[in-house]
Amino acid sequence: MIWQLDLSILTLIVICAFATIMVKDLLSAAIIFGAYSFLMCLLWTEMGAVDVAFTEASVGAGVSTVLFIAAVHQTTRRVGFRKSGRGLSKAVGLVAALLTGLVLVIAEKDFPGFANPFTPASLHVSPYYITQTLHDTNVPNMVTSVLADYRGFDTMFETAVIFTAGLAVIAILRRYKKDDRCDLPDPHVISAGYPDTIIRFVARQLVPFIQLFALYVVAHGHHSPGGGFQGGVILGASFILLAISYDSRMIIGRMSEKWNILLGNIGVLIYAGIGFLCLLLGANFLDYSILSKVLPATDKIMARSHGMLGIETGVAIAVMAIVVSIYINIVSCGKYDKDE
Amino acid sequence: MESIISDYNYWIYILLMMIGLYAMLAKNNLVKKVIGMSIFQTAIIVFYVSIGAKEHATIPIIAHGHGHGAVEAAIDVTHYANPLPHVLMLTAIVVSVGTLGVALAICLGIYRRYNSLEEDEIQEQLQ
Amino acid sequence: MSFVEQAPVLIVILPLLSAFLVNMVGLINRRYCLPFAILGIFGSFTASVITLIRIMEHGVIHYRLGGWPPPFGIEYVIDHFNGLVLVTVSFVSLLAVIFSKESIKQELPEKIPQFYTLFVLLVTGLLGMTVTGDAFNLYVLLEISALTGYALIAMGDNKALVASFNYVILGTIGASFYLLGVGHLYIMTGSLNMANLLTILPDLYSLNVIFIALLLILVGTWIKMAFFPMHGWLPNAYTYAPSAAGCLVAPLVTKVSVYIMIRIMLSVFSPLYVYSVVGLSDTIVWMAVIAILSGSILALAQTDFKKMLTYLIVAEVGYMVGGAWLASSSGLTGAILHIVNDALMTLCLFIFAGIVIYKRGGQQLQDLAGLYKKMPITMAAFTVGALSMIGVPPTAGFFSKWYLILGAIDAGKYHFMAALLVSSLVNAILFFRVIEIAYFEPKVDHHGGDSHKVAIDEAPLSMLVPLIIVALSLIVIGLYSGDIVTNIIQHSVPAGL
Amino acid sequence: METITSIKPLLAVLVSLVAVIPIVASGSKPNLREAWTFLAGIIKFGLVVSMLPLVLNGSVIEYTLIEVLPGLPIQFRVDPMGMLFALVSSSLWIVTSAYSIGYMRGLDEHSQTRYFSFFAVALSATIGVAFSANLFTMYLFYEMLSLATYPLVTHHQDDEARISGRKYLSYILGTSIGLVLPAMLIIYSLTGTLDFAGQGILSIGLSKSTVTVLLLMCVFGFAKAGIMPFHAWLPAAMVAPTPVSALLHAVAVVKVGVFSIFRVITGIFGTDLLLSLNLGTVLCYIAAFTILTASLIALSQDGLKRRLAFSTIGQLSYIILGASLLSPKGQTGGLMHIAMHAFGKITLFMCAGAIFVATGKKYISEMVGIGKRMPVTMTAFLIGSLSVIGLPPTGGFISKWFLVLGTLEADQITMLVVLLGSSLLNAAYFLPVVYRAFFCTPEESLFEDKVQEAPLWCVVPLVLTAIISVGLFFFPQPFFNLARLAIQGLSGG
Repeated sequence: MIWQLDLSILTLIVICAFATIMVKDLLSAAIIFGAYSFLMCLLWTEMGAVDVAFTEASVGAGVSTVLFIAAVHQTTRRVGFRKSGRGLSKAVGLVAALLTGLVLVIAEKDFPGFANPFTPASLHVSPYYITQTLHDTNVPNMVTSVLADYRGFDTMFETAVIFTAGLAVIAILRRYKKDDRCDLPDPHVISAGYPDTIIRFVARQLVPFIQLFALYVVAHGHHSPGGGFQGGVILGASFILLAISYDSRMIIGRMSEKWNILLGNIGVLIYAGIGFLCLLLGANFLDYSILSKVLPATDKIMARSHGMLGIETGVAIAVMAIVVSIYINIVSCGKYDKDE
Repeated sequence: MESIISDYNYWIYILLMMIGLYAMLAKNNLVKKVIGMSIFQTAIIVFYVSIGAKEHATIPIIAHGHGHGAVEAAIDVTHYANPLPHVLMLTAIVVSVGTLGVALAICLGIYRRYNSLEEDEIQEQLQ
Repeated sequence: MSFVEQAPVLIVILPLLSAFLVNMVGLINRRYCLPFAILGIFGSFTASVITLIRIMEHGVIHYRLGGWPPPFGIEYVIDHFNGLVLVTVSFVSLLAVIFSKESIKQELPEKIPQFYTLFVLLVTGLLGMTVTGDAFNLYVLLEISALTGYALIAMGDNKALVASFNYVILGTIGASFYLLGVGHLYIMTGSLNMANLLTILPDLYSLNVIFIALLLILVGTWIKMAFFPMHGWLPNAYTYAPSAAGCLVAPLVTKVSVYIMIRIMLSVFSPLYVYSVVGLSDTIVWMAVIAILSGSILALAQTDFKKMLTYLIVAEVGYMVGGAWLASSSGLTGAILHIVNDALMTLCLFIFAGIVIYKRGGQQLQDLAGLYKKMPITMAAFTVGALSMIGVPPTAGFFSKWYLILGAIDAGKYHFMAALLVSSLVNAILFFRVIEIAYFEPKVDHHGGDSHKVAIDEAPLSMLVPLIIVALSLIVIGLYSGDIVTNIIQHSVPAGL
Repeated sequence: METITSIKPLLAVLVSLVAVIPIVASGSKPNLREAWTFLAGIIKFGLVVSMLPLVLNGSVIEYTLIEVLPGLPIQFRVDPMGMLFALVSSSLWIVTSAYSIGYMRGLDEHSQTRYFSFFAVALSATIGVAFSANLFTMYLFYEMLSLATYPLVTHHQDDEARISGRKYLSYILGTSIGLVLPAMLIIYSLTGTLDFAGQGILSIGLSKSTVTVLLLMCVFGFAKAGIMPFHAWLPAAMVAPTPVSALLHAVAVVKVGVFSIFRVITGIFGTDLLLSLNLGTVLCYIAAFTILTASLIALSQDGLKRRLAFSTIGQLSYIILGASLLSPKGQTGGLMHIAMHAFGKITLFMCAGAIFVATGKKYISEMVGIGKRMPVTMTAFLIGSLSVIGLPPTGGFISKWFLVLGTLEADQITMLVVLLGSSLLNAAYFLPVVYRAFFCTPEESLFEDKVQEAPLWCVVPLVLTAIISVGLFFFPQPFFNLARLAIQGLSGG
């Protein structure tokens, strides 16, 4: 850890946060927010949280920014001035923020020092993971082993959260009938952008490599930063890239809504299903070691490792499908181009 | 100097938290509120990841060469960053992107019906 | 695998699995969605009941997920308290899902698969929050229930979207405060397991940071349960939600948040800490008094029936928070009993509102006119729910109020007792206003004789049956509240109080 | 004193509740429906009477239904005091049912099925109050009665009924939730029990102010007793059909109120405690105020039913006065007055209803000369009046006699004056009605020759109750013995 670096990144982060809140153009705000996320990603790396950094890069700097831009594209860039009640809500916001800040500062006084290796958090519970991960699971990346095994139950619901979000977006935005009750202007049709041959060509060539890399991230998550979630997001991003450079119709043509939903379900079901399989085999839910009964030539430790690989695959499939689905719904405002 | 640095990380998270909270409550534009929400959530991530940081520690992946079960005894706990907060924050990031998606979807829905993203204009139309 | 042994995890897993099945069969034919949803929730209900019976026989159940011992892995801990809440949550969800059949066909015919998937996921989230013994796992499920809640509410009409957006913002603040509070505990202890935290924390009670962690978690749960003055999001969100969603969200979300608050108070911090070391009791009981009074008064001002109910929820939350903070065993008993009773009462009233919307197409008070003639059974069930809200024996609402008031007397907090009584009186005014409208209008001839008859026009059975069941259960639970308290709740109330 | 466990009290309570089902089911066949009502009434009366010998032998019948709260069951106990009240209510239900048939059919009222159903529920609640073994059970049935009578009071479903219904509920529910409920909880919190015990449960060394506050909360909280200033619901509730006024507002509802106060004074506070704190006198003055004021107001009322209502308010306070005298004779008189007043007042109400059915007249000023057209009814009216005034040869005399003895025994001369004074007032507002009905010149008479007595269903019941009123003067034993036993139980236990 290099404290000078830490300090400068943090300073930049605060500047970005201020800017993105203050700037009057929503598109700029979205872009600055992308930069903010990217700086965050650097900060994580600098603090040794490589998996978090990886996720932040793909989700925060990547997908979130795309979603913001898509949303701004569908609505407006303008930020108006509040006409009424400006003072009150500002006061409420200010008081709440200051109060929270004050309370947190008081709490901060009692914190053990930053980066101290002998804090309670570093001495209780977590040493077990560091020392036992190889012994218990044969997975050197302890983030993966904690994520997918020790606290695998959290992760299952984490996947369920993203699935829920995808479904929620469909539930809120999707319009099936051509003539729905809303009489406001139809959303901008994003496919009507001007065709740029160079961009399309480059994107097309890139996609296979991106996807290959994504698969590597999924498969190699045991040994290096990455795993199902990051891989899934990258896979999804590859489709989004196509959708941006061509049009969303092209993606809907390849990954129809039904398929998307089905993949999302299957992904989470793989996860929950493996857990349930453990239960059927007589162990507790998500206790992969019992899988050694059905997997050929595996002992209990390797069974855990394989179990994790299985659920990572499920996560990747689900996340990919859901990320694409969220993007398409937001960018088409729920009215898929295909329907028209 | 060290103590200032140690505070610095926590100061910043508090500052980000305040910025986010202020934006969520005081901003008039819905997308700005959503951005505030994202900043608010990342502030918490800063807090957690800072808990996991250790001086002179490396990333929480055991270096290659440590064979299966052979050299556990040699693993020095202070040598690796605390992996637990990282795991928790992976989940938190996913949650925040999920919330972001839903919030933006609602924003779009609102815009289509009220043709505005400004809170006061929407309230006017509601009455 | 033994169903009984695995029941604790099946409570959560069965609805989770059924959510995906519902979604997938919805791609084939949306008529298949409902049976799978019912199946999943029914399985969960069965598992909850089995678990509760096992607890009553053998005591607290621990279940290690993934086989990892706590505090390294996640653990389910089910004692009498959350056993009871689990049965309540799954029972209410079961009735709500049966009710939803016709209502959702009318209100959201195109989005049936999405609706039921989100519905079952919300149930999963609520059950998961209740069953877990891990502070962070609770957060994840909190977010599942929050996201599904946002979406279910946003599926309502145009106003619902705006309400839902406010809910997203405030709900996120609430969940984040909870997470931040857990973070403060984690930085000081290194643990996320509730039981583990309970043993570590006493050494740290003197530190400010522990108090602030408690404060953050409290504020987080208060926002989630719409404790006055953090209730701003609730009335609109629950009023404009689709009626089938309202039947699930309104009875359960606030109640589960109350459960979380009490769970954190008792099982992470200790009664000693929350009641004695930090001097918050007085302040919070006063806040509860204000919540009860404001909720009641705001409810009086409404002409929209559903909105009136939502303000009553705000008042009822005040009951439970106040009861939990009275620092007396009767008060805590009352708060816990009220979680169960209020869930059922709210369900009863929201199903009734749903039926009115289904039949009359509106939710204003005036839409209820003349209903006693047209829907006598519906109105009878509604009357039971209303009496329970007022607190007339032998309905369930009376008994929780009994314990709450007793707790207030024991703790010497007479202002809380007064608030409860005032709220009962306001409820009496509110509901008799409703009953009066339904009983009197439209005008009938005085001396028309029995020949003057209005054709009875009840709602479909799938709506009526859940309503009748919940109304009956209000009476049955009322009559057996003595047993519930001695056999279940007493075991959860710390002895030292 | 022997305690017998028997399910009979529960059956007595439930029989009319269960009868609602066949009543509703046979709603389209009025004759069958009324047959059910009669059947239930007779079974109920039979059950009550079957327990009478045991009670007169000094036994107590108990039945515990379910323990709803720890140490606080829904429990029935039949003792002389409860028996007395149950006997009055259940016997008068049969009479009123018959009268209801005549009245409701005579006026072709709507929603008769609903009417008879809620009437049955109200009776269940009344018997429930009579047989309650503890304050909690009593509160439960008290509230049940409040709610069951709402549809009866507002039977006409017009604007007047709506306003009266509001007034009725706000007084009754407001006081029971606002005063009785907290008082009950405080007592429970202090003593850990709510059982009615012979000498009360509160003699645990509480301060005088605590006891005073609790006592006032209870006395005013049971607003069905019509103690001023919580009396206004009673005249308002007179918009109900007359049988409702007759049974509920002369017997069941109002007597439930005074009975509850009686129970609380004797069973919760205990005579000795109140004597030692000298709180009886306070109650006496409250009752005396109500007696005199109500009688004075009654003088100025022209509506016959309203005049009866104010008379009821005054008479109810006689009973409270009897209880508050805290002397055996006074309390015996109070208890007996529950029965004596019931028979007298129900006769008067039924007469008012019969006049309305036959002529459509509601006001006293319109009734000049009616005695010549409806001699039977008006004779019954005279007997009822005498009973309420407390003149021989009617039952009212007996109870008033004991009340007077009670004032002497308790050395409350002021109260003696109040009693005598109010008797004069009673006479002043009743006798002119009778006088004008019979004694007027043919020119003054406001009635044509064709005006007839009301239908037989109406007339027979009121004649019956009038006869009983007279009969009670000569044979007061059943009620007198019960009252005596009840009071003995208090001092002996």
